[in-house]
Amino acid sequence: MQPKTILALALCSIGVAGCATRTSDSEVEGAVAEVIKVSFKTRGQATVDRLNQDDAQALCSKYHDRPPREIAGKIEQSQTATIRYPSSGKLMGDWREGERIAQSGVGWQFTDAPTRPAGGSCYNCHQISKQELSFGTIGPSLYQFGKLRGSGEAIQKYAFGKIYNAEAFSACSNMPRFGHNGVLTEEQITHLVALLLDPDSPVNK
Amino acid sequence: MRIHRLLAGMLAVTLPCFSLAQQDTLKEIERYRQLLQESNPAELYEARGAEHWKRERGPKNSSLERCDLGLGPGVVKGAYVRLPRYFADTDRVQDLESRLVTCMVTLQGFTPEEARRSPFSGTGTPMITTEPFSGVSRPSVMTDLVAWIASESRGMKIEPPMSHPKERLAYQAGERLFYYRAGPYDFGCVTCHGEEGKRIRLQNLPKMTNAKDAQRAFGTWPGYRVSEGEVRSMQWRMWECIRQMRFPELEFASDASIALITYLAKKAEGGTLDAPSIKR
Amino acid sequence: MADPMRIRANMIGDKVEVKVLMAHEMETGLRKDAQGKIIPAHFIRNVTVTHGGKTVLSAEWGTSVSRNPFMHFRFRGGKPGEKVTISWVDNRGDKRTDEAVIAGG
Amino acid sequence: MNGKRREMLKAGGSAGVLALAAGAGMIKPGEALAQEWNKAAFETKSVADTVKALGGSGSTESSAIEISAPDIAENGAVVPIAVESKLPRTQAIAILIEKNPNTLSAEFEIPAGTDPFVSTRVKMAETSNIYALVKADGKYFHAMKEIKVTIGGCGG
Repeated sequence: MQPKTILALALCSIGVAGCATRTSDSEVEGAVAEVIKVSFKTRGQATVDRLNQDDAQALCSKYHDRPPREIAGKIEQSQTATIRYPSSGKLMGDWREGERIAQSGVGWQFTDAPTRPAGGSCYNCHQISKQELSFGTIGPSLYQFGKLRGSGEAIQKYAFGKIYNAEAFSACSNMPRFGHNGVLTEEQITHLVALLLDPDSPVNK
Repeated sequence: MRIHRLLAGMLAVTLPCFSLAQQDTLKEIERYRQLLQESNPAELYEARGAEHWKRERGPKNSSLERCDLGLGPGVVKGAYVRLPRYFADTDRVQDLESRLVTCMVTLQGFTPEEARRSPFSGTGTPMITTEPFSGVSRPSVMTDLVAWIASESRGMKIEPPMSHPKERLAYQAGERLFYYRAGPYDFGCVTCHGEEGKRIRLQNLPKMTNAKDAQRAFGTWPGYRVSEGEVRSMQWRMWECIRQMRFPELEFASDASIALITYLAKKAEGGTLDAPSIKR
Repeated sequence: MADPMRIRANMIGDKVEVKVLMAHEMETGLRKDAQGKIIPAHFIRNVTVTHGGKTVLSAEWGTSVSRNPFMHFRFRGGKPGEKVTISWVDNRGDKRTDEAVIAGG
Repeated sequence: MNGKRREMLKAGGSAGVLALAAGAGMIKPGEALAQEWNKAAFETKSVADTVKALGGSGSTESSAIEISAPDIAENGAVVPIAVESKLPRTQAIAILIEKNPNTLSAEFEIPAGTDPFVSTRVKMAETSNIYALVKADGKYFHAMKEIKVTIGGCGG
């Protein structure tokens, strides 16, 4: 059988003249949904249902990550409600563990073992410790994060919440909602908080 | 080697030099990239690809020399920079690789499954990323053909046609897919390719809606990736980005892949093809 | 059988500059495949370059020469139109010999 | 640097004789040296051991050896390295990578008439010192350079 040919569907049913104009949004919408349905397949842990969007994902896609203020506000509100702080009240873990998590970009790919804990992929996008020269710049530099802000409870809470669900603070942020989506455990997040805030962490040297 | 590399990553054995400024790092990386340009193993693939084009293969024991890549049967020169495009015989928008699948089916008598079986060459790769495709010494006829066919458009302007409604629809679908965020990491193509001058680790990220970036990015695929010791194609680039986005697997030569490539080709319009290139 | 090498030999002043690319996987023997099995080492061990019956370079390689190896060197005594012959042999005894004509400067 | 080859050259009297043998069809090019591969040297795990295995008792640092390579390699699978020796009567150039599983990467014999220069590409497992070891007039000299290998990509 020939490869599935959704783009080959007779979308020009309204005739050649009609096709000279831009296809309507709803037609494109329908075509995209079909294209997605036939173009992806479950592999390992990466099942096709991952392509189903939640409300935040759908809104961000719709507005190309720049939602109007009112919608951004709604997203931030709904995402804030998702954050679960540790019941123990302990927000700071071990910065050494945090550094290991920050370095690792594995997890959740169909090539990754599902049993292996995910990394935080932090260096992919942020400068963190100064020793690591290979860092990305999609996110802001976090070097001296704690040195500039202290390590009190308020900032601990902010850092935990931001890693747990970045969209609570900034709708359509590029940063994955690590806690909300279950990518990182509560404990892993506390280690990352320590990496950022612990005065002994290389981040604050 | 891979074990060592992974260990290095996991144990955070970072670069021991504290004094080297970021600027020097980037300058040296640039120098590294310059040094790579001296010689490109993609040439070896191009030579094989040219042979595959002429070789009689398949149940029909026929070559691909009558394959129509959009400029008429057998015309290879300049074909790559005018893809993806609409083909009347399949009533479908096709990129190079999906078109080659069609030719392998119609001219050589392969089944589509056979034609798509080994989309990407896979020999020992130091990265875990392409292991699903690897086995030892498993060159891919498809990859070799892509390397050669692209080389026959080297130096030419990227000019994807956009006159057929289905070409425009593919573009629009590609645009939607580019902004489509999903999965456990909330990623979309736009997450990494929506802003100018950004990097993942030390790798520069093209902003795909910026013509200059898109031209450079699109114009340097296919490329020999030194990290994998293989030539990789645009189809592979899509497949691999999608994998890293934590999406399910993007099927080779699927409509989504073609839509994305159509979108990117259009964004890169007017750029010059400088491929097969050599990259990290 | 191994693929042909890509050899470029050009006169630069009174020297012949040789650049060669070889198609070889240069497998280290340290890596594992997707099933966790060790991929056996497979690499070029000896390279010999001759011109006019005389060896102008010979090399012994280990597994850490990069995949699809590249080598660049220069020698005296060659003229345009003459041939440079390059041979390699790998650890399994596979071999390949190719030649190139020296191009003018 | 290779013991066997040295003996063969000695027995033949000159490189020319070996080439003559090849020309006369006694040995085909490529086969002539096929069996000669210094296994012991390629199995060494340190710079000092490699020098020994190649036939030296030690080596002296020399500023007459120039290593041309990037300070940082974006990927360790391909690190371009060129070595040029200004030492008189350079006979061989070897590339050693201190922290690789096996130290010796490549060894090139440089006959008279060939520039004491070679450029190639090597794999580096991690950030390491690399050594260019040169045999000149029967003695061993070296130069050293550190090359950093960066972590790249986003899924690893």
